[in-house]
Amino acid sequence: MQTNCAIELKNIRKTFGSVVANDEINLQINKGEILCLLGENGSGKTTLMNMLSGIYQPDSGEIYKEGSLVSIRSPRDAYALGIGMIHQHYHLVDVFTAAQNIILGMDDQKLDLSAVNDKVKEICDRYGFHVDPKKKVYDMSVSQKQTIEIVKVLYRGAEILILDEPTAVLTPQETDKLFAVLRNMKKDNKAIVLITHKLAEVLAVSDKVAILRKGKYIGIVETKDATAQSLTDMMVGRAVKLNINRPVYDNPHDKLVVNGLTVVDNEGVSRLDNVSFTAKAGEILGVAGIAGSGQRELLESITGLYPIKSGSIKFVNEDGSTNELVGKTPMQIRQAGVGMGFVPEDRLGMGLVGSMGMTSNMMLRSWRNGRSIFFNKKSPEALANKVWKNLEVVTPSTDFPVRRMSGGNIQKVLVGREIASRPPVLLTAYAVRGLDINTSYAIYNLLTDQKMSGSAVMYVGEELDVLLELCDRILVLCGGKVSGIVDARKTTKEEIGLLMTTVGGHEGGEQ
Amino acid sequence: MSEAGKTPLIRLVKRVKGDMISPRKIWAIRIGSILFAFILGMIPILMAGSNPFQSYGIIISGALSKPGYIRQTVKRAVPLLGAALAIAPCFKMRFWNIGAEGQITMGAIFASAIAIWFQDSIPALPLLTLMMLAGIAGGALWAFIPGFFKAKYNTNETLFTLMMNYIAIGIVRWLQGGPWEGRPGTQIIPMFKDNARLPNVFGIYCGWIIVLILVVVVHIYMNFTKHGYEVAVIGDSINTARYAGMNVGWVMMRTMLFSGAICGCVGWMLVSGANGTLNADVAGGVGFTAITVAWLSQLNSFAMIIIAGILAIIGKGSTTLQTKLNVPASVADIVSGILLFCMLGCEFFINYRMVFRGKKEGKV
Amino acid sequence: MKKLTVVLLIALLALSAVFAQGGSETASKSKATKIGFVVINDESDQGYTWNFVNGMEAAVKQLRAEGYSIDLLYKKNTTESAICKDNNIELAEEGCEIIFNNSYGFEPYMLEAAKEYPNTKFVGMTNCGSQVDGNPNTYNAFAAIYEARYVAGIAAGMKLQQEINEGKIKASEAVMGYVGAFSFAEVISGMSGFYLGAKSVCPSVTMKVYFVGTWGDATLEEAAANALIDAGCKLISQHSDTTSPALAAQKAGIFHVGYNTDMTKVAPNASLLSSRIDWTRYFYTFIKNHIDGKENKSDWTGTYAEGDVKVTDLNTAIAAPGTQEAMDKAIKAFHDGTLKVFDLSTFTIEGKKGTNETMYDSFAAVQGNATYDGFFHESELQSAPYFVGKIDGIEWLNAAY
Amino acid sequence: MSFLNSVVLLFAAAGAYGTALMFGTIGEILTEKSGNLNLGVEGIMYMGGIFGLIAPNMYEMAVGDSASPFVAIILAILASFAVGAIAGALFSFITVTLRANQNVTGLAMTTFGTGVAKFAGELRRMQVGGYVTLSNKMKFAFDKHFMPDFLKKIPVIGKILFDQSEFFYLAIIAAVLLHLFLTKTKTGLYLRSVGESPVTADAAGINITKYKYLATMIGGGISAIGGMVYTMTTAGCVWIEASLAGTGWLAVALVIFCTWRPINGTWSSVLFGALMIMYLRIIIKGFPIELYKILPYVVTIVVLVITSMKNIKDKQPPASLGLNYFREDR
Repeated sequence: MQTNCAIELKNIRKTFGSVVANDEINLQINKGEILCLLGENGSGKTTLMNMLSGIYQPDSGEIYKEGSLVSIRSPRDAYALGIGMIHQHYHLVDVFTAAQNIILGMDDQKLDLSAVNDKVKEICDRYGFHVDPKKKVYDMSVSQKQTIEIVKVLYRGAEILILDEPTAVLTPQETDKLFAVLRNMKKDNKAIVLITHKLAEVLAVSDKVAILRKGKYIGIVETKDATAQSLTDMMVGRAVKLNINRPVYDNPHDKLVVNGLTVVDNEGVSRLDNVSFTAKAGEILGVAGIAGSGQRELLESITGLYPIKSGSIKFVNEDGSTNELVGKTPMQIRQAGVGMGFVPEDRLGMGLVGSMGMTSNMMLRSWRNGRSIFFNKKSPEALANKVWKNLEVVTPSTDFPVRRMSGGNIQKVLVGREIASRPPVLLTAYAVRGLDINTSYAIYNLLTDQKMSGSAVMYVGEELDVLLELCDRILVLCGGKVSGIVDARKTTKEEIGLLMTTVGGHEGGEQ
Repeated sequence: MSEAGKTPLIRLVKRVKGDMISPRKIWAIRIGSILFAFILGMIPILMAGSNPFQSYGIIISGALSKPGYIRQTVKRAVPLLGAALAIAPCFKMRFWNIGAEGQITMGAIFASAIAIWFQDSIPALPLLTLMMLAGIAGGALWAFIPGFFKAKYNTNETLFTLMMNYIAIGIVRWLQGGPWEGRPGTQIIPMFKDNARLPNVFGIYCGWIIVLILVVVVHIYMNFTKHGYEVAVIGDSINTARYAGMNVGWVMMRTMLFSGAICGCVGWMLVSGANGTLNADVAGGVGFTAITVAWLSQLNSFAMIIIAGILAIIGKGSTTLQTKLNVPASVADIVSGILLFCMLGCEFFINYRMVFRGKKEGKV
Repeated sequence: MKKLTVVLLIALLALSAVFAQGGSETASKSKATKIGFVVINDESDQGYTWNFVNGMEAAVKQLRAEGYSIDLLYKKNTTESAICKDNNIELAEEGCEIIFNNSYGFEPYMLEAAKEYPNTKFVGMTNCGSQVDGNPNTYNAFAAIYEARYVAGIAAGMKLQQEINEGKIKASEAVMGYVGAFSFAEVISGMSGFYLGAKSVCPSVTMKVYFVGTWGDATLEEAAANALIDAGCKLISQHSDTTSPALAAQKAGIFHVGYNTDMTKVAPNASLLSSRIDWTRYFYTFIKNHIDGKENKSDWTGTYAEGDVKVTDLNTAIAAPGTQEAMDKAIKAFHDGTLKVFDLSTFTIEGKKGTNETMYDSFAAVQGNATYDGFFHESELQSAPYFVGKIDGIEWLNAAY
Repeated sequence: MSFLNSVVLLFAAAGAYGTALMFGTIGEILTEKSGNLNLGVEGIMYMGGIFGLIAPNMYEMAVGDSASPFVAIILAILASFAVGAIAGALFSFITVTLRANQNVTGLAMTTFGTGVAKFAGELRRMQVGGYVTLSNKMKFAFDKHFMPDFLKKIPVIGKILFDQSEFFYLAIIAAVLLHLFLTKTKTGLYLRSVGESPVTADAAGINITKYKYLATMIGGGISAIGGMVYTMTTAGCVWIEASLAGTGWLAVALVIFCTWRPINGTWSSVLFGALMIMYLRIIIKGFPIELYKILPYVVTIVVLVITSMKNIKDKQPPASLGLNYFREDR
């Protein structure tokens, strides 16, 4: 099998600032094989592959192509080595035709579009695509765009194809078509790397599976020896006893009733499909699911930030009356007296202002208070000091730009602010991502405090151990649909892992 | 792939947290760039056959050595500073308003209209107040139009505001030769009467006081008001602004109104103070220069005083240079241009770090 | 950090100040009379300011030859805005005893500076407001350029008459085009003089005028000249500052009469000659009088008879035969005082004889009756022209400006 | 004069000023296609205007009467192109390599360029001791309407298309070449991709930096030729800085007006030229003539607003216009 090796990565390490994205990774990619690179979001899969496609350079480590040491300084180098990557976000020029996009960056060739068309047709025939070379990209559907990306890579004779979550935006039928194409390529002795976290797909299409977790290489297995369960175990790690304190609130009652929520993104792809559930006061409702299954859209819909296609979101007031949130802007929701805290996934891009200090960031929730044209800096200042002290935020001062703080401290600032007003509903997305153990526990305790004070807390998380020990109930999303709502005290990690990765079969609806 | 196995010679890394350059170094780089610019600026002076040190000396003494010179320098700095203050909130919001020139002009037109219509019937104080309000309205209106289209249709504001400048100037030309012309054919609008003229303080029209007040006002607006806060949040991230419940489109329009209002105020000062009448040259390019002033000051109101001061000194001083050494006064534009280039370029060395091949990349 | 900037700037300032001392020393070693000259554009315009600067340099050269010690300080590329006032103030601060301003639009700003510096003499060239503003230190000067234009008009008329006589054009096709800057007295008076000069030798001549609304925009002047040529004009003249009308005429294969500067070099096949003001005598006299402690006239008008206005050498290669003689006859009559440009018997306004009301500029600084003795007395009540009669035979293609 | 006739004559006359605009516009289109918004066109055209005059002037003064007009024209083109290309390189260095804000850099370029041009003009004037110009032989060569008479006499189009200076045809050739380059060649396609989506282009292995530098330099050079054409034809080989003022900004407007298409750039340059001088030809009663001159800008805004309102994909600015690209920033 050694002669079959197309690319070998040795001791690859890549850091961004103080974050270690890839830590001493070793990986071998073979010809005539489909390798799945499996891992949760943030496990470093895409970063690793970007180093193969020339977008990043490793800080240290070596890359060997068929046994010889190579340096990939740019995408051009990658192409020269026969490496082609299809990124999750397509690299296509909207105003160009398919053919124009396909030949972009090709050397030593005249611009002879009819010859291009012929060659495209030949590729399509060989692997079973359909492409209209004269169509402009802005007129294309998502899957058509993806096809162009793949043809583009094949066109320049790539021997090694890397696909970054190619099925995320495809319908099941389109996915099947894609897999047929990939199998054809395999037969053609190409090396294929599929970055994904959908277990069903992994099992359906791959020969081998390499697993990354938190930037570290966990191992590689033959698909035929693997099961969804074994892969899940490797991907999420073994169950760890965390000993999170989980008191029971004596009087849980409905706080947020979501019914038939459906949203569509601006590309026309359905992001949430008929989602229904109830969040109760005095309860932490966990939301599990592979990244990109609709978590972000769910929270943003509730807070009024995401346009809703259909469905209803009702907030239950203390007196039992309800407030319909659909159709309201965030400000209208607040003005309607609906207290809501939201810790978004993108801390600096959405929840905080990176260039400002703690005090100014505290103000993001209170800036409009009072009638004066001046903002009131006193209460945010006090809050900032409180958060600084209580949550042990490490910062030189409350005016120090939060962008320059460490991830954990940034999150403390954000969570500290969101819980400060004791909101009846608290939504959190990946609240402990990138945080050390102590900080994580501090956050868990804060959320539990909220719960015990009667808040309905929604906790979108990625670590199943935490979800199991922290939450009361867990809502599992899969591809924008609810694949199950389970009691956290009774379920197992394995059950959730399966619900997260289930496609087809028993998707959607309450179980 | 002949260099296979080697990493590139120089590679750029954006500085991130923990990797920031020290403040002392930042200022060393900035000051170094200014000095470098002045050294480059010696080239044209040498070409004109003059001693560059003597020339710089004349520039500075020509701008500052006599009270009269200082007054003229201040007079040049006032609109520059005013316009830079106006632009700052827009740039803070990442709204590229390069229409200050037109907004000043439109403010000047509105203020002049009041002067021309009412200078015979209204005494100084109410007249000047009315003129100011009109100027503010004119500038704000002119800024609002591109702001509206940006908020509504995402129309490219850079190009829009740029076009608006020339329309405003064209309107002045029309007024100058048409409805408001004094003696027919002269293209001159008669000087305003004394009640429409701003009084002098220390020999300069009192615009300098107004603009200093504006420095404080803009500083307060940007740093202590809800509006300023919204602007800053939007400039950092539109998503965060939406998250915080801000109406991004409205804030854009409102900020343009504010920016235009200050420009309009500058326009009023120019017609009522510096010029005493309206002409097509009323803004005279300050709207453009002010953009670089605002940008190089990193949108800090007080730093703008220094930058506007430096440019005014170069501008004023070089007219003396021409009179004394026969070095063309256009040397001011060259030196200013070089200065701007150097200061723009030097930020690179603050924000990026170069990693050389062979040097082990590690923690810095 | 910021302190460091300030310290460095101060150091730079101090250093420069030391050098500057060296600079001013050389300037102050002789006790010369300082003369300031604020000009619009610079000599590169090859026309208006070029003509002024030449006159000034010639006058200063002459005075220096006579032993006067003079320092001449320029403020070039001055705009008609507050900058103009600043430049006047700066020259006054520099110790200039006389400051000349060469553009009409400078006057309001110059007058403001004049109030602040009563001991300095301010001269507004081509202006009219100084003599009535009550300031003893402000002066006006202009010249009877319409006389020179009359002479130049003779050359134009001779040429057209020649073409009629040779059968190249019909008598009714003898149309001249005139590119004017603005439709005010200075231009109207000049173009009327030009037309009357042409008419004196070519009775069937008519003229079309375009006003471009700018003094020195080559594009627009060329465009206007071309528009006139397209409208059937056989000869172009101008009261604007660039040479592009001459080029347009040359391109179209017709003739041209210029202004300010000899344009025969620019358009040798088209340009017959130019009229111009020679400012040398005025500058010379004014400065000399000042140094000698004599009074200067607050309002001065140069005339053909005194040599202040003149025409450049005739382009004999293309001029009609007998042109020089015809011009000399007129020039002699100017010297004698027997020829008046605005002789009421030579033109009509809307078919009637001109009256003071139809000819006198109601916006002129000085008002009065200039219509007596059978002619209109231009430039006598004030140096700046005030003739605005719309005489028959001249068609205004665009009235405004 | 019939109305049609005046329109024909108007456009024929507009060709002269339109030629300078055409070069300015075509150059800026090329620059903007690379995603660089160089607002320094005004400064660049200024520099082209003076150096395009100084070069043949020096040549003529050195060689004397035997100077060849052809060489002079080539020198003028080369000199103006070179100075524009240097300015383009400077702009690219500051924005592409040093990643400074493009708007601000462009404005600084305008200050700098106009300064250099005025300075060079005055310096040269002092050197030659008088004004800088060329002999008449040269002047005719620069503004030669070389098309045969029978073509000029074709009704309507004859005067518009065939009674123009050699630079008019050169500009049209440049526009057609640029059009072919952008639509029919591989390099042109790559260039457009750099301006539309540098991420894509970079991923496709296109050297973004090289394309941006070259496009901005060549674009700057072409724009600068426009300044030279103005000085050498309309202004009659004399440096009149004031009359060149605003031409560069008009070129920036034109780029928007012609929706980044060089072929549209040709006729729209003439159209803008016509709008600028229309007040001399077609007089609408009651419409103030100064307001004619702002028509080009009003029309441009209307085009800008309409294309953004309708969001017509093919008529938008290059998607990354004005933005800098740093690979690891994404």
